[in-house]
Amino acid sequence: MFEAVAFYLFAALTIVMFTITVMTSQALYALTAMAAGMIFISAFFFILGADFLGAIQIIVYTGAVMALYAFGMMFFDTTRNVIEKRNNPRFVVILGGLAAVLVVLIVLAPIVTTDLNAHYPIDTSVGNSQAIGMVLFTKYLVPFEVAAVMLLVAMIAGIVLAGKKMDKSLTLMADEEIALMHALSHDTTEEKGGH
Amino acid sequence: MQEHILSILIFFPALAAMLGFVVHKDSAKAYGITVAGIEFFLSLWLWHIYDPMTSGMQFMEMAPLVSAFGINYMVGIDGISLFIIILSAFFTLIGILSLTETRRVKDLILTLLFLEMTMIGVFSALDAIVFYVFWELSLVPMLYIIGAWGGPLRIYASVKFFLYTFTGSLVMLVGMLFMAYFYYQATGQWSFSLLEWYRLILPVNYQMWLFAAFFLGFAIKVPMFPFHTWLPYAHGQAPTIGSVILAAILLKMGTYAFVRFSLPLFPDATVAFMFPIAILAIIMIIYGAMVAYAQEDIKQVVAYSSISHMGVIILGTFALNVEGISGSVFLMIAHGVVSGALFLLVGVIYDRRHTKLMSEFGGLASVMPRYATIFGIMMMASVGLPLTINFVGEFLSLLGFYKQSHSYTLVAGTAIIVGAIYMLSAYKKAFFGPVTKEENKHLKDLNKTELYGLVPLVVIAIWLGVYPKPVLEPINNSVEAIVQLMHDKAQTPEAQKRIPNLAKTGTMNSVQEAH
Amino acid sequence: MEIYLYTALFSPLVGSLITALFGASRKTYFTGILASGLLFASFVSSLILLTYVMAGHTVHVEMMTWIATGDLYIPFGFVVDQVSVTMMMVVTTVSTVVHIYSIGYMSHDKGFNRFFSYLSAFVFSMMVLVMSDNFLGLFIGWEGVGLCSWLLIGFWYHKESATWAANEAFIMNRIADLAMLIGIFMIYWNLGSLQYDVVFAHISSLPMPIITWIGIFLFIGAMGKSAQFPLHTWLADAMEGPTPVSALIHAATMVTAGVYLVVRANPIYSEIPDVGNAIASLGAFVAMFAATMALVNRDMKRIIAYSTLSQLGYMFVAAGLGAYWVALFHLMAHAFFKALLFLGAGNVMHAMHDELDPFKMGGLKTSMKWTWILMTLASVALAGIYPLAGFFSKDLILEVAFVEQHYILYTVLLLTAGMTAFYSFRLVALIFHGDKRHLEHGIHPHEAYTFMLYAMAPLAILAVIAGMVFKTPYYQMVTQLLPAVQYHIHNHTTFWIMTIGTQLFVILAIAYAYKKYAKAVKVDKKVESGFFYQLLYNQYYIPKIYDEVFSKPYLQLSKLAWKQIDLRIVDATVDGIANIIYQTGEKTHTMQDGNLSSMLRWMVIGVVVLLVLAVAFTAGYNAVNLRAM
Amino acid sequence: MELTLNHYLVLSAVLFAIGLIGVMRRKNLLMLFFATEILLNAVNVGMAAISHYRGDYTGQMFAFFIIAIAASEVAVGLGLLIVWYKRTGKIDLDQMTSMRG
Repeated sequence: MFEAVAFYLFAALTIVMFTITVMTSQALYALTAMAAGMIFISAFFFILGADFLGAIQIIVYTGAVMALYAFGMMFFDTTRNVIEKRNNPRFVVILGGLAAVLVVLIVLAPIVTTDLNAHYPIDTSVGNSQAIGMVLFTKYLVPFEVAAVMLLVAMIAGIVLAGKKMDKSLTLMADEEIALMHALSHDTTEEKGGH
Repeated sequence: MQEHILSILIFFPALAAMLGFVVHKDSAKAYGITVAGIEFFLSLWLWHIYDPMTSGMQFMEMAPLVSAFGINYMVGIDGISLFIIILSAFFTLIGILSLTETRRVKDLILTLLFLEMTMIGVFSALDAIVFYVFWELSLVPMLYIIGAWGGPLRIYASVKFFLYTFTGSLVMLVGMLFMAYFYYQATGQWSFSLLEWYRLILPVNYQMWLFAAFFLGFAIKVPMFPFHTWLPYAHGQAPTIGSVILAAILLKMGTYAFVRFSLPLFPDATVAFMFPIAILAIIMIIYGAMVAYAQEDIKQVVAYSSISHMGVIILGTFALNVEGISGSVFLMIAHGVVSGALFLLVGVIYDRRHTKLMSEFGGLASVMPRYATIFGIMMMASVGLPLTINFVGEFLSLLGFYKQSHSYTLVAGTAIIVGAIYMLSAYKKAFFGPVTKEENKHLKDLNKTELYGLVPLVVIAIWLGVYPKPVLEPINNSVEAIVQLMHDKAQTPEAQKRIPNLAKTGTMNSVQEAH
Repeated sequence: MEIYLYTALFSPLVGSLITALFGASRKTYFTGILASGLLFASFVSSLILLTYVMAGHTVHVEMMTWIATGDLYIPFGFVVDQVSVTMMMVVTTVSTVVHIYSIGYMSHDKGFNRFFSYLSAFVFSMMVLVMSDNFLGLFIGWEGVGLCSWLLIGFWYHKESATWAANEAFIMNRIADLAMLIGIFMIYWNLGSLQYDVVFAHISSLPMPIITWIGIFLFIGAMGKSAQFPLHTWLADAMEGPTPVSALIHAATMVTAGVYLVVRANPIYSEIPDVGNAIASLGAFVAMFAATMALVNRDMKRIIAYSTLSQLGYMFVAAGLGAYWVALFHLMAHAFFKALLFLGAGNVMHAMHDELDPFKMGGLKTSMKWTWILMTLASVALAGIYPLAGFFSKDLILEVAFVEQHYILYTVLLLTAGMTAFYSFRLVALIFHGDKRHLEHGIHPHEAYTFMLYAMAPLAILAVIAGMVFKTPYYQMVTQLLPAVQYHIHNHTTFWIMTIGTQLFVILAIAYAYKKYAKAVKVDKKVESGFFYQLLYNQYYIPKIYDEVFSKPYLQLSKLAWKQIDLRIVDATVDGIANIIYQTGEKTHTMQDGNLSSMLRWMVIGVVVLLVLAVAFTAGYNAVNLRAM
Repeated sequence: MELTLNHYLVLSAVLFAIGLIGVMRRKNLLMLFFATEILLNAVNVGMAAISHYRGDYTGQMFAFFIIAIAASEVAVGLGLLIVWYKRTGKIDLDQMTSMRG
């Protein structure tokens, strides 16, 4: 009973938050609403007994990802309303709705009913985090390592892309130099844009 | 060496072509002639060591390629493929010998050598995948020859040639994969070996589908009506050497594949499809001849005449008895020799006048008597005069099909009438009458290079017309094996009735003692 | 004896090949003499073989295997028996004469060497035709003579009419050859062999319809070569060739090949008398039909050609009625006098500078005395006046028709005999008697070379004596192979009335021709513009009808097949399919507008489509499975 | 009222649809990234639910890896976004048409 109440509550909240994320024209609202939605999602994980996943969700999404977005937004002018050209909004909604209806149709009428056997059955004797650890570092060790490398690569890539000219430190540069550098970079962009 | 003769035959030209990249372009022709000459003598040696009394495969070689799926490099020849291989080597040699092209000769010769590899590969492959690989590879050099040395419409023609035939062969590939899958289902083992497929008796409805898939690939290559329209463009735009190889060898791949694949693998489907295909063949014969009659360009006349003759070959193949199939295999060789020669001859006049329109000629017989004589002999061979090479094939093909249907043969027999009509009228337009055009008055007769190419063809056309036995005998023995195999595999009563049983002799031939 | 057989057969081939080597080089009499000499060798060998055969032997050799596959076995086999030796004699005699004659006739022609090459090749083909011991060997010769006929009719290839006639002859013969091939196929699949001896020994074991069809198909083949209606038009057009060719090919030898085939296949035709009657009726019809066309024609060679056609009709009447030896006998006699007639016409043509219209000649007997005598002799023989060859052979056919009680045929043939006499002497009268009309055209005729006249002499002698001298020995020899039936009218009164009646009728016709044409030629405008005259003069409009009904529509249809069907339908469909694919790309490439947003939309549309498919397929799968349960 | 797997799957589908609408609707690249995050999360819910109801850790494992991938994607994506913004001063999708076919 408690679970059901929690489910419906969080479901409603998540849906509302995500709808705001999708619909609002204020970038900050969107960011905030999504952060909230992420946290509400983690609630489902807790309800489902995937405690570790819930924690990860909060840490990674609301912690890391949202922070990244927040930093990223600093580059852009986020105070203004985001002006977007819309063509055929009804079409978009219909298409999205259609996709949802179809997916629902598939899940509500589970057509192939053969039971799947559990590959890695849930061991109730130990806690969720421990069990996750057991599986992750045995069966999924290689993917785990690959994911780690991938994160490393992503990190380096993010740094390199966002922070070119790392050899130059603005704090150590004279103001003229900075102005010159900006002017130069601006010129190149002009040229690029001209193509 | 003897046990690897086929691999040597297949890969020697290709290796030589690769080495040929370092040859200086002035000596490229000499190099090409040497390589093609060695290859031709090797093929003659192959004939020499071939045992004509054995009906099965000889000089078999096998090396595993993908053993998990039973794909092996497997080659071998019998009487049916032997002569087409010799013909391939021969025409490559003749083609290079009589080459008059001046643009990028070295590239052309190397391309021809690659083409030679693919042709010999197709005719000696005994593994479906190897066959398919060579089959598709043969498109590439031809595409290059048409596209690089062709006439004004060469890009259109070469792309059409490539895409059209490629589409067909993809369907054929699907058929081959299905066939292998059925083999897997039946035996629990993967195999693409043709000889193992021969042993498999498929259910009739499977045979129908597989036959149709293979048919599409082969029919486009032949080309059968209504899949023939790439041919006139390809011939019209190809340089002389391209047309010669295309008509003499590449078209034969289709008919050869019918004999090698469709007939022994799907005997019941073959019988079921016999009459529809015979109708197509008859359309090819008559329609091809009519369209040839309407042409204004002499090369197109020869091109459409190929369609007409290929109709007779198809008809003979689907006669499903020894006479018809032997005849059709013999006609493949005959048509190769004759149409190759005719294309060479058209090339001769094109080199001199840079036009192929018959209205531009007229009265050539008095200006170029030797040319007119050789053209006349080849024309008569094409018309199927007795004692020329074509007659033996045409006669046997029609004779064979007469056993299956009297009325169809009567209609198909009009080939000898309509064939005479377009050939004679074309000859009349180009060679007879007064010399009207000033440019034609001082044309040079055949020179030595051209004679080197043409005289051997004339000799073969008459020699095999008078004495076909050395070729016909090995063909006959191999064909008998195929027909017997088909009879043994036949399941439907219709097929059992249509395909003769050679094992019990003397049923029909009550007058055997006369021999 | 085999050596003589091979000599007889191959010396013309050797002659042809050697002269062919000189084909493109300058004219040299050496080629003509060599070819003639080799033919003479062939003639001598044939003569030796004839004596051998007359002694009651036959020669049968198998040179080598030609085609052997499956159950089919065809050798190059040759047989010299009573029938083929007769033909060999005819062929070698006439062709030797024609060869020698041609040395003179063609002496001014550029293609002299080429001509002898073709002519000898023809003789070789003809020898293969008559000597072969199987149907396919016969077919080789059959096609070979067709080829040589094509080459020789179109010998003057710069003339449009000559090449056209050559092609017409070849193609028309091919139509008949198809029927012949079908006949051969039927024989093979029913009897398993094509050897004459095997086929004839077993033919009677076949069911009646099959024998009938074999007979019909073979006869259609014979119709083409022997120019029987409706495949007759090529023969008159074939006169475009040099005259010696007309003499050899289109009078004496090739055109009689059809008769030879029927005679050779007599065991088949004996089984099917109904077909025989049809052949005889067609023969009688053609005899009459051709003779009527000859009555009014104004082309010397064409008149003789129609006369040939008419005589071929006679032969078919005999062959159709089962009198095979009579047919062969008339074939032989006809070959002699008709070749003579043609060679005479050649002399006239030479003198007249290739003029062919006899109405522009006249009075030539003074300047061309010997030619006049020879041609008159040939015409008398053709008309069938006693004691020349025609009387013994042609009147015999009339008797056959009478004895076999085919009175209609008899009447037709009798009338035709009258017409034959009339047109033959109309020609002789117009050419050799009356005013010298040719002087108006500035032509001064001269007699042919003496050696040409000497060359013609053997034919003249044969035309005179062939009937009288040869009939009995010939009959004794040939009936060892052919059915020996003596056609005698037992009632003596009837016999004499008939013989004398026929002779009188013919003589009257000759007299009428002389009366009408020997003095002055009066052109009767009213008759000439009449329907019948025009009908006959235009050869019953048949060439025109063929042109309109077959040639032109075929060309039109061919053009249609190419331009409309091939380019507009078949090729257009292929290009259409390619175009659809190309256009689809062309149209949909706007989808790739580089706008991520629209790409995302497309992606979602794709997802939706896939989902729909998933639902639909699973639903369908379940529906099937549920029904199965 | 007992919760079943279907409840979660329906929720997942609904969230996914919201994400899809966002993906299609947004022209601002940053907002588009938000929408993709929603998509990934929607799937994660489904994964976790299946994992729970089937009694199998595989689902959770996948959700776990999805989170990892999402994190990397944000890092790289934002980096690219910043570079782009530096060059052009805009992050509007309609302007990014250099991949026009």
